[in-house]
Amino acid sequence: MKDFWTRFRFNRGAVIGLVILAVVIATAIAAPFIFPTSPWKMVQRPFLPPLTQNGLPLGTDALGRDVLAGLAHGAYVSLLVGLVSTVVALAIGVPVGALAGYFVGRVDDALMRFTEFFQTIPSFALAIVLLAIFQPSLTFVIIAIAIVSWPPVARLVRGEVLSLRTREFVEAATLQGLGNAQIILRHILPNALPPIIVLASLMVAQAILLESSLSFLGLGDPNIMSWGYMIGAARTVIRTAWWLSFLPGMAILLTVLALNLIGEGLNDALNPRLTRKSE
Amino acid sequence: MSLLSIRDLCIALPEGADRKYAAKDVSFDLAPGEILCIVGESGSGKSMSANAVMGLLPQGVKPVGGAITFDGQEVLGLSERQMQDLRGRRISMIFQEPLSALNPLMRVGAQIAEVFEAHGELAPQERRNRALKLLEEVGLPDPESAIRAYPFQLSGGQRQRVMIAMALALEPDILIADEPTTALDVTTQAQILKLIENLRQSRGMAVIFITHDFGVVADIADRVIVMQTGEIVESGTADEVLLRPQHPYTRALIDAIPRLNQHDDAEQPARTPVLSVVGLNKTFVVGSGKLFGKPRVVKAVQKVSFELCAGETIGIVGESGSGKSTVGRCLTRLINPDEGRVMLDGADIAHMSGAELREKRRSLQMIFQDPYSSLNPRARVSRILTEGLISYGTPRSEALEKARDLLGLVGLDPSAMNRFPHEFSGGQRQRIGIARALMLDPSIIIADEAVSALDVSIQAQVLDLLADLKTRLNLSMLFITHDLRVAARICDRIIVMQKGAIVEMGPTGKVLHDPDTDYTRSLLDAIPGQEYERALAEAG
Amino acid sequence: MLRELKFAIAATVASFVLVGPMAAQDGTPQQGGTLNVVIQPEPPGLMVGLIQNGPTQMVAGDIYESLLRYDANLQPTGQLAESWEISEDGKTYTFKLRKGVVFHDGKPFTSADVKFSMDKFLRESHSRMRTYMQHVESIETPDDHTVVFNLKQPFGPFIGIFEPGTAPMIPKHIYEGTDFANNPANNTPIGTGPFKFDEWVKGSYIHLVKNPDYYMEGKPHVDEVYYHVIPDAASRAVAYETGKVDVLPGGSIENFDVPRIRDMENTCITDKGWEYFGPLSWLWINLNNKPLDDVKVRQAMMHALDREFAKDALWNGLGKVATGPLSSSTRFYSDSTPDISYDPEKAKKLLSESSYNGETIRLLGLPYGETWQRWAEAVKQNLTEIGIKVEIVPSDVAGWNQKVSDRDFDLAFTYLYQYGDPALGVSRTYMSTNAKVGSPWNNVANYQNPEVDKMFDEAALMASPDDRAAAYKTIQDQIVSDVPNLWLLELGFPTIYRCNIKNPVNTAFGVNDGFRDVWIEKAK
Amino acid sequence: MTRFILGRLIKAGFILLAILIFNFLLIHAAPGDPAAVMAGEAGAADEKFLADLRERFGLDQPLYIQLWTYLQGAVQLDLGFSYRQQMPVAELIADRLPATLLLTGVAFLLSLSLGVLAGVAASARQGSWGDTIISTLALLFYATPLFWVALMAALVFSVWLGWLPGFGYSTVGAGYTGWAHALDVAKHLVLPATTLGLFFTAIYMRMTRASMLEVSRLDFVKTARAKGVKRRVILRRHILRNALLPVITLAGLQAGQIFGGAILTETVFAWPGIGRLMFEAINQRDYAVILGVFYISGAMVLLFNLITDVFYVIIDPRIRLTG
Repeated sequence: MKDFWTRFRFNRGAVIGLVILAVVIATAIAAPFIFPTSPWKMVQRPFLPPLTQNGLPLGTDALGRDVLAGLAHGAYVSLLVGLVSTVVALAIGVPVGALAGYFVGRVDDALMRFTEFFQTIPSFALAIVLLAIFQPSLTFVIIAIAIVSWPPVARLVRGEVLSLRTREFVEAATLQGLGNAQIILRHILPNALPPIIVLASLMVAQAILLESSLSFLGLGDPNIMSWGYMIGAARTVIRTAWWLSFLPGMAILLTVLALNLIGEGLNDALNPRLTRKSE
Repeated sequence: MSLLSIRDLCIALPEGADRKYAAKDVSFDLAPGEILCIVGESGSGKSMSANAVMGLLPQGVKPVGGAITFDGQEVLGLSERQMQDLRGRRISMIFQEPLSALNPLMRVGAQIAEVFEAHGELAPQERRNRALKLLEEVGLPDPESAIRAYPFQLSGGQRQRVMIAMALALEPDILIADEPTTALDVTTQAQILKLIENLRQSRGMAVIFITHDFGVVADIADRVIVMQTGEIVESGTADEVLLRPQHPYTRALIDAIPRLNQHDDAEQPARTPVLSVVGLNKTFVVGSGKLFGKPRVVKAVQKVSFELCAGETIGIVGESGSGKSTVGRCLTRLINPDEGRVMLDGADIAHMSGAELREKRRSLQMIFQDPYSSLNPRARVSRILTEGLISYGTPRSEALEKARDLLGLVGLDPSAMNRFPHEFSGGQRQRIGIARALMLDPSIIIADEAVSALDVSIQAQVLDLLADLKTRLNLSMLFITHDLRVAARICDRIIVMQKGAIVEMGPTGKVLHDPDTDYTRSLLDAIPGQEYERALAEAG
Repeated sequence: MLRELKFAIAATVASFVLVGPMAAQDGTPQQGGTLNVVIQPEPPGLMVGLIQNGPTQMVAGDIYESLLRYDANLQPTGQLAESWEISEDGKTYTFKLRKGVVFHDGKPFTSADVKFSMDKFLRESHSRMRTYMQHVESIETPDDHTVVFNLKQPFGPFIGIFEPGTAPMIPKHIYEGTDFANNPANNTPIGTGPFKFDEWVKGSYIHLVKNPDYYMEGKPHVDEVYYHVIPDAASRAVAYETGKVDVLPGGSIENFDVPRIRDMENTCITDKGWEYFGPLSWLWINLNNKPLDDVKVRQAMMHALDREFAKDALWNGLGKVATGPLSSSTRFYSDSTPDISYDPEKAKKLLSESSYNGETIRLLGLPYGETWQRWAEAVKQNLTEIGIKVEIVPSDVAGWNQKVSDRDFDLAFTYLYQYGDPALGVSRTYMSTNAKVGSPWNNVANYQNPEVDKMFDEAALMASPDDRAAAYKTIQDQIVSDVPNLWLLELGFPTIYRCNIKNPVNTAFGVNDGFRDVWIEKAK
Repeated sequence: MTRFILGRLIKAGFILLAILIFNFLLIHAAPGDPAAVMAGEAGAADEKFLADLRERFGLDQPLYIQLWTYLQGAVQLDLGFSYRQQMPVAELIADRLPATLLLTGVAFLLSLSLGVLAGVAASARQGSWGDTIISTLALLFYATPLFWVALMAALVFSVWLGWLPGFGYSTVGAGYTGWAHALDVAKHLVLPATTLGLFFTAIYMRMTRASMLEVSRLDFVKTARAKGVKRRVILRRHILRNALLPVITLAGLQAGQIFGGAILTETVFAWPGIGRLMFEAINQRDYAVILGVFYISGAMVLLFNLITDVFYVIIDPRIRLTG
């Protein structure tokens, strides 16, 4: 663990990412306290440019709502969607991959064909359809994102398991009389963890992007102030109030960037073999 | 005057390595046409010095002191361009793993021709002809097709020959061979060694031969350098070093070599069979991955039958692909045999499944080859040892108790219990592996290449341990190995396998000293360092 | 503080003058030029007899014609009919047709075509016409240029239906005896209008060219019309700015963009041209659901809505705040209905007296773009302020239709056309006879008031306009005091165009009436 | 080789079929009766009107019959009829497909070539400032929301600078022909293609760089050096060729992604492709079109995977000669 940290810290980008993310998380948590009134409250004249009014550093949007408040509350949503959907995706992908990889042959075939469908269908289009079917509430946004993002997990896990299951310590475990469940859970998955963690961190980023794209197209939960929504809403006024699209965009960019940086850091730290700066 | 002379060479390792220098104050000379062997165990820095000569040290590892003079020219100072000119033309090199050492996407011919191209020699079509000649010279069957082949289509030995052909292309003054035969079967090894020897004579080329195998050294070396943890502990002519070693380390190494004739031929008392294998068959179907891809059928095990008696050790020897490991895995049902019976005290475990199998299999445990991959890197030793017993219903405390005892038995400190595998050396890990196998008090141990991955010295210790345990616990053992010396050391009987079938089976002495089949004989003849062994024997 | 921001907006709104069509009339028409118009969404087809949605009507207005046109005050003027007269009892309508009118394929246009269109084609495939034609006993064609409609009983609104979107004149010789819906000719529409269909590149543009044999001297003035399909509001704005299009019909750009575009060089804007449709927006209230069946709750909500703000912030101050079920341009509109203006205090008071206790009200937004989303958000906020819990239910067009048809909502945005006459566009949404579940355009609120039903029935069949006016006055008062819907705005859809384009809008149908009189003034 | 391709084709066929059924059921599970939607567009409706529509488009049939008829049609590329657009879906898609293929194709080639070049450049000088810059840029592209870049690009280059057309496929009514037309389209293509390509450029760059470094550590590279081969040659002949394999695999997997990206890009830039068709169709519950687009895009992706597979096989003898 200690050398994990030393290796992680060795990657400057990762540290920067960690700092940014920390800030975002802090904002997300603090939002309800800093901006107790709902971000939907119309507090001032519409289209107030940033830095023109005390108390409204980032100005107001088309309905005179506080942009800063929106961003703060949006941070919460983005992170929530990112994390939860990733967890759900893992919950689908890891078992599928593990089973496919461990019980090779028919099971593997069946599961992998199944995965292939989901990979062949353009995932973004699928997400849209799913949201059109279940009407877009936060829950379904999350589910939809999870459904389109689990296949890579399954593939990764399968690959890892496939290579691990023939390792001698797994054979040993079998001879020691352990059951399949025990072997998968206690011997194989723990060793497949590092790449999964790395992938997960990147998936959170992708999920946030996906969420924003969806609410940008108006497929987000309309009762929730998210960054994607803010851009989508501001898009039509991009000419008169470009900052309304610009600011949330930057927010997304920074958050996703942070997550990617962290992902790379984790990669360097957890999979030294593939490390980028390996001398 | 010497062709190559190295003086006080120091090679520094990057920050955070286990030691400061890969090689320290290394000095030696190489005369034209002589074969110099650098011997040492893994991590002794033997190949670093050689790589330094080629200027091919891994990133971060760099020479910090000393001098390398080649043909009167100082090498260390040279620019990359100058080095490029040197490499391949004056000094060339071959490596341990011939498969990974060849570009998988280029035809053999092209890779050889590339040498000429790199040094602007010959016209393109000329190059091909020369490549052809070279392949002939290194004794590749049917060079015409070989030149058009891709590396993966050749056997290990053929690949190494290709490597050599490449190295010889421009008739260099020095050939550096870095463990060139370690990855090969004995017979192939013998051929390659002969080839190198011949070339040396026909071309008067000097060779730096890096190896860990004293047998090999004894067969080809003119002069020997013994290295330990980056320093030269002894050097001299082959005879001096091998027959009259001065340094204790060298002596230890030489003593550790298992001797072919070092086994008791005491007539075995009649014993009761604990395991009898009848007509075991296993065929693998490979390459059937894709639709229509014509599947290749590999008969891994064919009609294998034998009996293992209580307290007996049978060695199964054979070259890679002979199916010896498959047999072991079939017995333990890690692989399910297609046909045949495996009778374990009265019951046929070949066709059991579920709880029944699990119950029976208790008494059949394995020791694995690779001490690194045979222990779960994320589990503490305590868990590795106890979980099996616990899963069979033994109370935790009891299991822990037993684990501690066994650790003691295999010569490890009980404090090992709550440490992780990576905190141990290879030998220690193998001991943990052995302890694990013993946890369920099996009656039969199957050791699959259990010592092949270890350095000689460690190898000796582990073999002793196994022999000792076997007698103490009255175990029966199936010892699978490619190394006849090792087999000789601890086996009562030996089974020789080839292409999945048993070609010969009998008491160790018989099989080793007057085998019935040519195949066995060829195997025996191929074992390096036999005269040397006799010489040693005479020297006492 | 809200006050202050009102002024601010009011100021910006006052700062520009609406350029009325009259202003554009002056000057002598110049010939030639290309007219680039935005159209959205891409129409499903151009055969207006089969499809009557907005974009189809817009293009069809150039290709097809009807017997009459209607000026800004909905007074009929001649088109294919030179003259017409209505009998005393209001049961016989006689039209004299223009002579020498030919379809785009050269075949002459005669009374036979009129009879075929009204009696056969439209009865069969035009749902709105079907209901109107129920009043028609028979159609006679004494000669090629005379058509006589005999009605079962007087039907006041009848004179108001002869416009291309409702009663297009369809070539008998092409459609008679065919399967109208699948007649290949639908893809190359043939009418009598000033422009001919040339080509339609799906997803890109529709191209019309001048009809050389048009029966009105010197018209049309422009050589060709391009309708550009640009799916995205922002891009449509860009299109106008970069000069790719010159006319932005109402609703083709987001309202938020209007001010910027409006303030551009050589740009004129008008909200005229919608008098006939009189688009009126409101929130359906699902009267089947508690506590919405309580009139106090409804009144509370009505007073909670800051519609002035919506008009200024979302509609650039265009349009009017609605005072009741009729829009002010519709016939028989009464401006003296009970007060329903913004008054949060009163709203709170009413709510406290009402049976509302904390239920969450589901607000179904209209999936027609930004403005409507924002509006839903604003309404939600308004209602929240007086203490009503609101949850916005998102949906796409399909979902919206479904939910409204199935009455699966508490409040639902909508806006409907009134077609100039309460009997055509208003009664349908308030009569109990029309409250059947299954359609999103009938009496969705399920408003049940026998009185109102009765009066609507009578008013429709009165011969004398004055009697009708009186009847509709009482109806309006009654409905407003019942608050079955929350009326929002008479939508003002601005038509934006380059000022050197003259007469883009000069009837009650605006651009939907085609560009017969449009001419482009060359830059000097 | 042909065998291999044949096999892949058959497999692809099955996947397509499954996708068809899957999508059909999925989309029919959606709320919103198409007839009602259409009536909605007609601006009015009565029962008869709706009934007519339902009948005309077989919406009154039981689901499995609709599925069966659809499948039958789909096999002979009859993807049904779009009541919304009054056109056979196949035609609709055929109309829009070229635009999308052009957009995605260009974006793909752009990103792949750019990505690989940048990746090679970066890995060749690992740790240098050039490497840092390239890697950082890649990270940025990788993290920017596609639609946002699109918006900003349109704002800056089309609106503020006025360098490039901000939307559309070609200047309408300009009546260009031949090269003039091509040039015009190219102009319109610049913004959409680049914005769509950015993200993928980043991916390929990162992949290339990583795998170049990976390969450069392999033994045969050392061999090549031991032969005295020049650095540049080693880079090109030994490292790059081997490093490309994973990149190709990735590229294959990305096909679907690019297509999804096209939906966003096409809506922002009003590019008349099937991505936009798709989004409109979903808003309209135009089952036929949605299914059609899914079908075609699925087919495209499969085809694309096949191509990359074949390409892979051509480069890698191990598969070619044992497959």
